[in-house]
Amino acid sequence: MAGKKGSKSGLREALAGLVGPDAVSDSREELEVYAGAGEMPALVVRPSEAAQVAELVRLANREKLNLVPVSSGPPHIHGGSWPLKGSVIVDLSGMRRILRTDRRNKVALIEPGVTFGQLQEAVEPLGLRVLKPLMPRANKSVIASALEREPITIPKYHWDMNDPLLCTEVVFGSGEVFRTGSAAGPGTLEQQWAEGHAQKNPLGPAQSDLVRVVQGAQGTMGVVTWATVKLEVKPQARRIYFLRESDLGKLIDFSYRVLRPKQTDEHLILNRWALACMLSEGAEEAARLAEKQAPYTLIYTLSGYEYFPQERVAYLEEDVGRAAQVSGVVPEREIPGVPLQRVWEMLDRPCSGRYWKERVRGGWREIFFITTLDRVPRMMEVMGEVLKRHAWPREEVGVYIQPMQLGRNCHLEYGLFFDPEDADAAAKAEGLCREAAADLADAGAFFSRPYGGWAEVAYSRCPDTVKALRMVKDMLDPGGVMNRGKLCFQEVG
Amino acid sequence: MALQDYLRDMEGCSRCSSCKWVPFNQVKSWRFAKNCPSVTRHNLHAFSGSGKMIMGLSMVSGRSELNDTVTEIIYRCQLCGACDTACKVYRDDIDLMDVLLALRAHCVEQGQLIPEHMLTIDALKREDNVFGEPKARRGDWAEGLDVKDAVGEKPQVLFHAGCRYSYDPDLRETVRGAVRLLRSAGVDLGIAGADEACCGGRAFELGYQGESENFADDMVSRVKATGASVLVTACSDCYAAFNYLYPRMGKELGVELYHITQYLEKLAGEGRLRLRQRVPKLVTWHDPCHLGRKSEPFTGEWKGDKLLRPVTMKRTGKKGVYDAPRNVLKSIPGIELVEMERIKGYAWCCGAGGGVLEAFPEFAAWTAAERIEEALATGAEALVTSCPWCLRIFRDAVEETGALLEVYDLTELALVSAGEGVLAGGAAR
Amino acid sequence: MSELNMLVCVKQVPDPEGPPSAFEVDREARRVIPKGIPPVLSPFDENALEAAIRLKEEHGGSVTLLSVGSGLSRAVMLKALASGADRLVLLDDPACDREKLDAQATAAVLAAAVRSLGGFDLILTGRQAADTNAGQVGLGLAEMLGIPAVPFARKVEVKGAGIRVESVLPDGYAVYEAELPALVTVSHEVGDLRYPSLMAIKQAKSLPVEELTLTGLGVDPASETRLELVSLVPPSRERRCRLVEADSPEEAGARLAELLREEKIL
Amino acid sequence: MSVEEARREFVELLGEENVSWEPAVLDCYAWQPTFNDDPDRWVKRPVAVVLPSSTEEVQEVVRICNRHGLRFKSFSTGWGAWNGPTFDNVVQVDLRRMDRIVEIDAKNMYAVIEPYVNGAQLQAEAMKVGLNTHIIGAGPNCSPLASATSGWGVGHDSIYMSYSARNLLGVEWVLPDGEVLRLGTLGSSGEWFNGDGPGPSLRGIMRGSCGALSGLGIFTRCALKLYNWPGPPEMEIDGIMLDAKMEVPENIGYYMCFFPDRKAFSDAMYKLGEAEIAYNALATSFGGYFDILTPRLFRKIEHADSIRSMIVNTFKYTLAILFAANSARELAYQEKVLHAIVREHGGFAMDVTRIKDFFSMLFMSFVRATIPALVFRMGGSFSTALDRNDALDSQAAWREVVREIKEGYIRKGQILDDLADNPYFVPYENNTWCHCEVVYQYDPRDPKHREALEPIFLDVTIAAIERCMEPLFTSDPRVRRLISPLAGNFSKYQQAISRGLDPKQAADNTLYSAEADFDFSGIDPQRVRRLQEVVEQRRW
Repeated sequence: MAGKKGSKSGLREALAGLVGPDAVSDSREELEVYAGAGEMPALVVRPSEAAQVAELVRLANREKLNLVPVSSGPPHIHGGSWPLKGSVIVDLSGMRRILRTDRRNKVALIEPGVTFGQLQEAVEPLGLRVLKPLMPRANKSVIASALEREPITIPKYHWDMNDPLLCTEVVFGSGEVFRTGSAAGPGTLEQQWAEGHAQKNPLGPAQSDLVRVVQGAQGTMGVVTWATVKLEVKPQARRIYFLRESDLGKLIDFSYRVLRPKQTDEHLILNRWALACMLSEGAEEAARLAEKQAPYTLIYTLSGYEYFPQERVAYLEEDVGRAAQVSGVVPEREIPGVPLQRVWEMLDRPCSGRYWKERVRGGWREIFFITTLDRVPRMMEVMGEVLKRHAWPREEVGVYIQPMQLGRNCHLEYGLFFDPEDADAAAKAEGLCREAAADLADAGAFFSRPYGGWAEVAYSRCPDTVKALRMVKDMLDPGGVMNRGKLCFQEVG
Repeated sequence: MALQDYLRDMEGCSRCSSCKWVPFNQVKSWRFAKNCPSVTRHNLHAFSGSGKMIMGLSMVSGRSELNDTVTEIIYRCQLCGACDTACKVYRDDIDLMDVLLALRAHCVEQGQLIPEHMLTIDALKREDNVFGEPKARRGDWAEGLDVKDAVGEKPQVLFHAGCRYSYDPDLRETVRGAVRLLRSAGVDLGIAGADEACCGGRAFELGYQGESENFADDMVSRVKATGASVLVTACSDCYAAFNYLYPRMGKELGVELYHITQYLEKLAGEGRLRLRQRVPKLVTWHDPCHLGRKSEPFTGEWKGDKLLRPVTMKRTGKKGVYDAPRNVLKSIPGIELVEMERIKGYAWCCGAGGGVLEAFPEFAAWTAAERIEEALATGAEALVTSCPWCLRIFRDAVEETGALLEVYDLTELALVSAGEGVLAGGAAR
Repeated sequence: MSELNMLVCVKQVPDPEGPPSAFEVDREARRVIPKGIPPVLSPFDENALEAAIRLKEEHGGSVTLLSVGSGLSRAVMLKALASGADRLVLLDDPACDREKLDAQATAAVLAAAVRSLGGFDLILTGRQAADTNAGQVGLGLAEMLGIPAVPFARKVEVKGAGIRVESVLPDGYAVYEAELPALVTVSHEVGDLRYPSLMAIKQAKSLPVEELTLTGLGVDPASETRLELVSLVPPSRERRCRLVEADSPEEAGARLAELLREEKIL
Repeated sequence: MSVEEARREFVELLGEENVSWEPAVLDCYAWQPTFNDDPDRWVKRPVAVVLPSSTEEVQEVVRICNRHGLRFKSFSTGWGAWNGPTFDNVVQVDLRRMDRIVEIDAKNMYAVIEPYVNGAQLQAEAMKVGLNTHIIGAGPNCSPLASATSGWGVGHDSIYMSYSARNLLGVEWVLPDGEVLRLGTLGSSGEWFNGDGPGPSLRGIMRGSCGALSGLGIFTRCALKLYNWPGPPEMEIDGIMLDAKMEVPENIGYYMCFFPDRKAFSDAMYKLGEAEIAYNALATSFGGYFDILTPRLFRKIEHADSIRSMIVNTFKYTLAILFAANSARELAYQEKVLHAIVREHGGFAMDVTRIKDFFSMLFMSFVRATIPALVFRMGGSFSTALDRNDALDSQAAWREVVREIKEGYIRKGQILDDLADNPYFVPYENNTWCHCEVVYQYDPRDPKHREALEPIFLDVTIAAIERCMEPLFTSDPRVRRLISPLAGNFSKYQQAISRGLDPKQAADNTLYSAEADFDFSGIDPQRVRRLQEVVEQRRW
């Protein structure tokens, strides 16, 4: 190994030896982008192939480095990749090859840097669509999103929590390369393809599902170097509907009725502020738009696929219409003040340009967790009390409810938007969110993606889980080189 | 056949445990999905049909020995046959019920005897009835009834009361009512009185198959001696003995055989029995094991590979007497029949059979209480059956548990409907 | 007289009341295999036990049951014990299988057991066993023990320091008196063994049961055996049916009598 | 190790009637002839069997085993050789007394169950509230908890109700040291509605495509996803199986489809999946049905080549598809799509609802998966060649591979003639991926058949590696040793998980973490060479 052990320049050289000199940087400007609200990393390294990642992790073990994998472009929002001081950022966003698409089996094999827009562009001509979260930012990595278990907007395709992630190749913190699901072997990918396989089965290999411990790990277990993601057929006919309601209970009731028989495609609930913000360029436009909206809007779509698409939409419209009637809501075909085209874009496209949350006021805090639809009203009460205590205007909190796992639970997200220059507002939002997290958790909110301070909230409640997680961490990252200080691994490393 | 003759049956067990459940098509709830009192109460696999076969296999293979513990497990079983029905949904080559019988015969041959059963057998040998009551008093129940003495008066129909009806004072009115009912339909009826003897079915089930054969021989000669052309019994146990066990032992009664429910159905069909009085009641029907799956006629013994045995020779529990009692019930005006979840070939046992009532009364009572709960779950006011053993244990269970459920013999309701009697309160005693 | 210390020797046999079909003959193994019937005490042994219990009831004392055999049923023995005996002594050994042990060997084993147990005033056995009907063991045992024996008792009484026994003869009975210790073989006229209650059977489990071994007794049944079983076959049964034809029942009766005489049946 | 002491403590804990070490009673746990390729058919006899009734009792049982150097092996319904002990010092934990449905959350579509609830029970209760549970192909006698946490989990409802492993939400897990681990929301708030997180999902060490088969502790309760059931809340059926009689429920459609060749079949299957219309789907051969429905007939036509060929080839590509529609409109649409797809691929669809008796017989057989166990009828037992599932095309190929292998054994009379082509071929999740196992039937009482079991198993294993498939019986230590190096050395991780959770190695974990070699003596050396060859070829 070239370079002097321990010194930054020595390290730089060593890394350059692995990935090439152009792919390593310690420029402060570049590093600040990664720092987020965390500390300054020492270096950023940008591998271009999987093999380099493995080498990198092995080097990290020898040199006791702290590697922080990053796949999406900035800004890094949730804090999962905010580094500790002196960390080495492993920026995978340059690995953006789509290695294979397979129309017949509806799957794509992609590298971590592949973004939603890029993938969509590649598969749409094949008649496929990408399962994606609502309005991801343009540079959001598909794999990172899936690894973070971000909810997708079509609950009927969200069979299990790891969807739409299927098979992966992962370099564990130990430096060992592993493949999960049916990609695991026997056989190389090429050999598997030749035998008709498509890396579609997310389970295994054998008697464990290590992909599940890599998912949700915020890069603490290893680095995914490629993965297959599940795609679905692009509808040939689509219709969008809106239920505009002040009574959230009715929308929840309707959701249960139509999610159970898997009738709707996209299906989500937004409050007026969230809806307005998503469809606006800024806070003022949002305020104008919000006035026109109902307190809550449930957006759903009905689709027809290859065979008799219009007929599918037609019968569903009647059946879903019946459900709406029973729930006491009326489906509408548009919402005031917004051309339908924009709503379609909101559902179908990643954000073009700035991330929508950024667009509202520049700064934002959010709080999201998992609960069930019938528990949402209780959560709203708890959140309402916190808002009241902090005198945060209720109508300026975005609410996003995304049913998951075919309706068995849901992602509930609150968004607080503020001017980042306004230190008071920022501090207020910060404090409010911290308190809300604790109160909501007390009321049963499940912080399944415990970023930053939520880790304490989440893990203090499940010491048995913490113990097992540490065992897993010791197994996969015995040297503690992966993204130190995250989750419940504060002591590790 | 000896236990080792069932080796193929026993080692054919795949341990799928279907024998523990109602045939899966018919599972209608969590609560009443289990079919085997033995393993439901005692839980160890050994208590299931499969478990008993595996114990048999283990012993025949020389891996374990018959001792008191194993014997008790073998006998903590009503031989209700529900496991056999469930097993046969999937298997053509296992006669689970036969293995259970062979296990008991094996116990008896090995001198692994249950004390209570030894006394029952002593009683049978001494007094020709399972209770050890005096032979001479067997006909007392019929005192004053308008009925012929079968010995000498040559009735067309011989009525066989069975041990329980002959001696159980609490059931005396019931059996007398049955006779009155038949007489009211003009049946030329005789009873053998003190000359009646046990059918021997109970001895067979206790494993004393040899003793049982003596009773069968005796019964055949007595029935022939009466010259009757029809034999009607009110006891399901006796009916199963006559319809299945006797032919299996190669004994022919040489008469037309009816269980009383079948005979009532026939009489009603011929217009001889007129059920006209309303009996406004919501009732449920309990299929006695011996009237149901265990009475299925014997169709010959298949030699050789049972996988090639014709389906007609496979006992599936489907050919028991299920429709006759239901038809009679339905023909009584005012009766509304609601079914329990476990019925017909997969009915839950009353608990009294197989020597359990004699040897393990608390287990018998538990089994009956389960059935009472199931009956109550239907919302019925009354549980109706047609077997003195079931009747007895259900009435005891109702008394014990305080369940709000009336328990009737089918003939009791028919008698009222025929205008020949009245229902006396809760349980028509 | 002081209390009687009695020993009753009992044999376990397949229920002799079982139907013929319950006795399967294995010619090769020269064994009778009972099917679907339980082992029971040989009925005459039951009579012997009844006699002993009655004596105990009248005069006090104790009754020990002794059985030699193979695969002895605890249930059968406990039930016997429950009828009114005080203790049970078993010698259960494959070498004592009832199909292998002849009368001589049985008597020898019993004699060894009696000597080992010691101290009996009166030994009672059945007049003969229901499976062999040989009737030799009791008397052989007395001979080996060197004590007086009275066969075929229909009544056993205590008289003074000895016993008085009524012994069945084909056309009446004879009365014998004997000093103790003595052995009596008992006939059914004594009366059936009483039925124990269920409670008594269950409680009998707590009565003392002793197990003897051949080695402990120093006896080898094989060397005592004098009888060789050459073959074992079920009796062949032949039925010939002839109908007696006649015009009247009276005539038929007369004709039948004639025929029976012709066939030398009468 | 003190067995005596442990037994005493078990009795103290559970009472006399819930503990036994009577040899014949223990043998009831040692007789495990199904999926057992050991010609002996008996597995090891446990040193005791215990029947706990609560999580706390299970914990205590496990602790007693830890204290006394014993191992434990638990099972729920207990069918299959993997339920039996593999060591000499095993306590069999029979979970029969834990038989409650703790909760059905009809709104959020899940049920919380204990180990001894079976598929039929859960389904019956779920249907009452308009829901259904996934029932594995082995049948409704099996425990849904066991297949979700510890076993496998495919069924012919998988097209609509997925694979058992993917249906888990909260899980309560007694670890091999006696501590309880609660997964997902259960650990955080005592609620059952999610099984993953916070952070990394411990479901990942709990099980993979196969479970640990009691090698990692004992699962005492879990929440399982339930699915929509638009059919009647209670089924009115007379009869128990082949004699069943019932009316066709509203909005139920049932079709048997026949395709001319493999390509047509596969293409049509892809289309059917994408159309998202099916509630149950099972592809098999016609022979596959009729050998279980009329086994005697099959025994008679054994080796009758002309009849054989007719049945095999005429109806080789058969798909049974069931619709359970939410409205008459939906049913009409589904049927229209089915007809269009089948026609387009040169097949024909037979409307089974119109053949009333046939429908009656098959309906519950399908919806409740009561039919597969009829596979016992031909000879008394069966085994199955299964692999790790993936794209439909790979599975269609697998069917052919195993058929070839089977033909050889059928010709030699070492397994029963079921026409060789007997796949259990089901799509998952609207055909997003697929499962195909090939059943072979035999008579376990026939020594010649028993002797063939190991060779077939080896042949199938070789074939699986050849086709880049992980044989699903990786629970077999011999397969594990062969395959692990070809699949990222997964065995190493499983062993690490085992050591981490089970410091005293108290779980009977042979089927989870042990490795062993195949016994190649008596195996044709050419086959052994072939195995070595494919192992070399399939490394990455």
